Amino acid sequence: MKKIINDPETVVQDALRGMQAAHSDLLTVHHDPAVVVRADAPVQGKVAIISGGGSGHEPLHGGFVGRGMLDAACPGAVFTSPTPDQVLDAVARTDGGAGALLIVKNYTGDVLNFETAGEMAESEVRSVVIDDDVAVKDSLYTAGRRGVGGTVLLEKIVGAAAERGDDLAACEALASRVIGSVRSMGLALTACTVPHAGTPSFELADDEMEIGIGIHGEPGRQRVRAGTASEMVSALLEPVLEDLPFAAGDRVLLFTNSMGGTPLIELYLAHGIAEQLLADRGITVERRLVGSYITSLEMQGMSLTLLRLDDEMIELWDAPVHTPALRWGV
Amino acid sequence: MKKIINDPETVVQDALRGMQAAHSDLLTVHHDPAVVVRADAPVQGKVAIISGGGSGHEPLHGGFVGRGMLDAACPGAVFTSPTPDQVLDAVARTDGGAGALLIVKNYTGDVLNFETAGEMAESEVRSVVIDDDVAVKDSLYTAGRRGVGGTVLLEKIVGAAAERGDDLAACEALASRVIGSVRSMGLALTACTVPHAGTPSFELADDEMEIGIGIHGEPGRQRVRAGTASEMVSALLEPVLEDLPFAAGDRVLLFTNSMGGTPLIELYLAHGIAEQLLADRGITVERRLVGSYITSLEMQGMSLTLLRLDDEMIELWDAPVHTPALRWGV
Amino acid sequence: MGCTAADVVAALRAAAEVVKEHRDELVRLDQAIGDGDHGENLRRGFTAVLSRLDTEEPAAPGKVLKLVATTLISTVGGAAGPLYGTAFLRASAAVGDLEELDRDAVARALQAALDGVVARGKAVVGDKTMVDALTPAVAAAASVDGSVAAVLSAAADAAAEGAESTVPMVARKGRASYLGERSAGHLDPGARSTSLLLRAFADAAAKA
Amino acid sequence: MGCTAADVVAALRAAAEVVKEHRDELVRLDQAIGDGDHGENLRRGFTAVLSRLDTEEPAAPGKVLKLVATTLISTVGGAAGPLYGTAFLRASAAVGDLEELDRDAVARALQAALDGVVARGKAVVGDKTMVDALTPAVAAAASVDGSVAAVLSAAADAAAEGAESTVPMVARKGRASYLGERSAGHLDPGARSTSLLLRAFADAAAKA
Ligand SMILES: Nc1ncnc2c1ncn2[C@@H]1O[C@H](COP(=O)(O)OP(=O)(O)O)[C@@H](O)[C@H]1O
Ligand SMILES: Nc1ncnc2c1ncn2[C@@H]1O[C@H](COP(=O)(O)OP(=O)(O)O)[C@@H](O)[C@H]1O
Ligand SMILES: [Mg+2]
Ligand SMILES: [Mg+2]
Ligand SMILES: [Mg+2]
Ligand SMILES: [Mg+2]
Repeated sequence: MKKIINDPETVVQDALRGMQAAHSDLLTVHHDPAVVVRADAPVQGKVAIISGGGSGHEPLHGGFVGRGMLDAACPGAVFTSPTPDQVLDAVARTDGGAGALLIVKNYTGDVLNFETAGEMAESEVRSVVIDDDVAVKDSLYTAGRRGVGGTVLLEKIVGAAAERGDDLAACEALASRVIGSVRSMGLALTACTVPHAGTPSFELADDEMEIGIGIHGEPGRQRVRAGTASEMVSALLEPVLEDLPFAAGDRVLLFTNSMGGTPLIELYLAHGIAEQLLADRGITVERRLVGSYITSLEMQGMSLTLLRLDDEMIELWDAPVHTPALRWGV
Repeated sequence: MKKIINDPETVVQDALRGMQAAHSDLLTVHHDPAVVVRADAPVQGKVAIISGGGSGHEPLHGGFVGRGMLDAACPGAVFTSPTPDQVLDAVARTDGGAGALLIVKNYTGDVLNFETAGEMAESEVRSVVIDDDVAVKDSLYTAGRRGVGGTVLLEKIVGAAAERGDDLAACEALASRVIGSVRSMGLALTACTVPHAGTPSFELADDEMEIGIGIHGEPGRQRVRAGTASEMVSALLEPVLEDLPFAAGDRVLLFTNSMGGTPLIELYLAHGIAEQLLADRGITVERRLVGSYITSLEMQGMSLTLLRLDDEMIELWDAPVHTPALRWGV
Repeated sequence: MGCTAADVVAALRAAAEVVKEHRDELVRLDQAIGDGDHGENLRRGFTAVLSRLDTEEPAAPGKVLKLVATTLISTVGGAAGPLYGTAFLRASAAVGDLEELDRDAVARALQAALDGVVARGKAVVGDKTMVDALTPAVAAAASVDGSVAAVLSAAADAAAEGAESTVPMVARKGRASYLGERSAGHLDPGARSTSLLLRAFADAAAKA
Repeated sequence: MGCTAADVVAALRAAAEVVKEHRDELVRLDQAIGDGDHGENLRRGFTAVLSRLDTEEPAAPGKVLKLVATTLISTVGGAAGPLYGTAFLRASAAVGDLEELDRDAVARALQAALDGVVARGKAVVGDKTMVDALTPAVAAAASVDGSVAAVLSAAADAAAEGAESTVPMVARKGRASYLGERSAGHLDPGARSTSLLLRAFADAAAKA
């Protein structure tokens, strides 16, 4: 394992120190428990939007703390959901009297820890669970689908709603609408190595890829031959399109995401193919996001996320945002 | 070789199509010859700032085309400098009557191709050559130092000067001042694979790193044991500090750059260490940039760039910029 | 003769040791069908338990169990944190203020722990989780006569068998469920850690 | 008997073939001490030369050389593009409007090519560049009597030796210079391609 770290035990804490140094105008990092909080929190009268999850997905979530997006992020150990204390601390530091909305990715660990915190919190707290990964078959008897790329779009849109003054119920309802309209799928060309594990999470031959992966370095649903970029993009986009389903005439946001180690030249190449496929189907790409926003450490690979837009979502997407990883209008 | 591409021959062209689709509000991509041009070019009365180089360093340079930075970028084949036609075309499309400044990274190929274009251009054209890499010993008898991370800062600052209306001579003088004040050094934990080569440019054992690398997947000056993050940061920062030299009381911009495949968590971790080392020496970090801005495809590794700031440079750094990769104030 | 607070502390120290020894094994099991953190999560949690036990000396078994519960909840994270945390919390409640735990109290505590895990995680036997180890352990504990050590030993044996039974299962809960059919053929890390913890408790009880 | 425009075209087609065959070798040489594109750069350039020669038939040798020069300049990029481009441009100027090239014209063209490369690239013998192959080739061409084929063959032999001589050198020009001492022990890719091109020209001339 070769990594730019000092010690697997302190990697999250050390990285948070670097974030603090780089972005002290936007956020304040608290340690013990670890919470990344918007610099001007609590914002009086504003619903606090709080998320969190395992570390190793940067810039998610800490990179989205700031005006117009998250009030706080709770970073767990690498690929490990945070503990209830962190979430409670985040709520206490950011509740400006209008309550808090917890954005939870659908993993057993995240759901249980956020749920525990929600039960213990003294503020008014609601939570929404995002589960946009179409690679996982949904069923009443399973853990259900994972929360992946759609989380970034959800945090931006709901963050903008809270910023303009929407109340807790409105934020919660909007979040549900976004969750109902967003679907994702990802693939990996290489595995990643969790610092405390020291070895890659799986081994792939030089002509193989994992399709239907999540964001925790876990293997996907299927191991297949790595084909061309066009084949890869189709393999991700088709199931996404079929699932909602998306149809001709839909207006969408297309989010082409790198898993962390994919060069931007390849990501743009894939994005171009996806745009073409959508145009061929009569789906209008109204907004797009291309880059590394929800990652699995150094994994090479990508995910595609489609969000069906309505006018309000577009307005909220375009609203000013000022965070380490997303910034416009400010 | 596993990459998200269709064909090594068309990779640059295919990626440019994706860029066009993603950023049609900011830029227009022309093919044959390949040039990425600011959407509202030519801007009357404004000096055109033009750069370019081999592809594979994304977002450099195409990702910096837009208001407040570059008027055009000329993307060569992967790791191959562009041809004079591309540069000539870029000049013709962007010269708004105030001439053009070519920002050239110091590589024999880049210098020769831009030089040839400069000789053939009908507009008034000046060029500056950036050579900020302290890993290379400078000498009258060699090709000299490479242009690396400092290029990003140079393009931002000179782009802002052109945007506020500085004339060609003023832009050129400012560029020389920035070049005189910026130094960089990089290291690699892994090699990268050029699509048309199909194999990694070098092999590193699991406990080795290359120190003093450039941005073309070439080996560095020295192969050493990969140590801790603190050791890595010192190994980069010490030679950078000694070279200019930077001294207590200096105000600097610290740019912590990923070579493409380094996870953001590691990059922030390294950035935090660098900030601490500078603070220990009494050097004030006034501005910072952390991310993947000048890369070598999927290479894991990082570079550190320090720019000694003056008030004007700070003002120009803070000036509005709206490009695919850097955006603020807009 | 029952189990005092000191005996429970000793059992937990032994368990922490076992977790440390098996950290890498649990990481590897979790890499195969999860995200590779289970061993590290438990190591972090039990290390925190040890340092709390170094400074605090809860007077009753139930108080020790409660300390373990809150420490695990606030340091482990992931699925295992709230699940093991709930298990110890319910066990603590089940034994109340007893000064010493007899075989009935231990069996009751195990049953409460299982109920807590199921209440939180909603897994049933066959889902390929720690429930597959804990369920037979609880049944064995209820059906065995004898000392606390004998009860715990029977529970540990049953848990080990239960853990083994997860190998062919297709996961329906936890991260392994994302793999679908590919999850079959692997031992569930949480079932394995449950069986290791019970074995550590049983061995400690035998020594007490 | 001299070299007509058609002969020059034939020589260039042969050269394009050789470049294609040796593309991977040149890439590997450039990977060792440069950025791994030299073979691909030349392949791209000479492929473009071939397609231009398919549609245009320049009437004189000098015009063929000029077409090659402009095509290489606009398609190769990197260091090799302007350097080989300048070489062919100067060679074209050196042979003027001649309908056929004799041995003197060929020797003059080679000298002009070298002067062009040196004027642009400022390398001297010993810097570990194509100049180390081209310099002895020009000297050999000037000193040999006989046919165009004999002149080119002597030049190619000298270029091959000159290319070999780059192996122990520490580079002072081009990308290999960034490696410092580590550049020693490797053949310079540009010197190798110069020697390959001259050998292809010589072999074509011998067949003409
Ligand atoms: N719903 C559930 N009910 C019971 N146990 C579960 C459930 N989900 C997961 N587990 C257990 O948790 C273990 C994984 O724990 P751990 O790796 O620490 O957390 P995470 O899955 O969040 O990374 C699994 O092996 C399984 O035994
Ligand atoms: N200043 C120079 N003068 C002469 N030849 C040079 C010079 N710099 C580089 N070269 C030649 O160019 C070759 C590399 O060409 P190529 O790989 O195509 O370009 P780049 O170095 O830009 O990638 C070197 O092997 C060397 O022979
Ligand atoms: Mg986990
Ligand atoms: Mg090159
Ligand atoms: Mg796990
Ligand atoms: Mg090269």
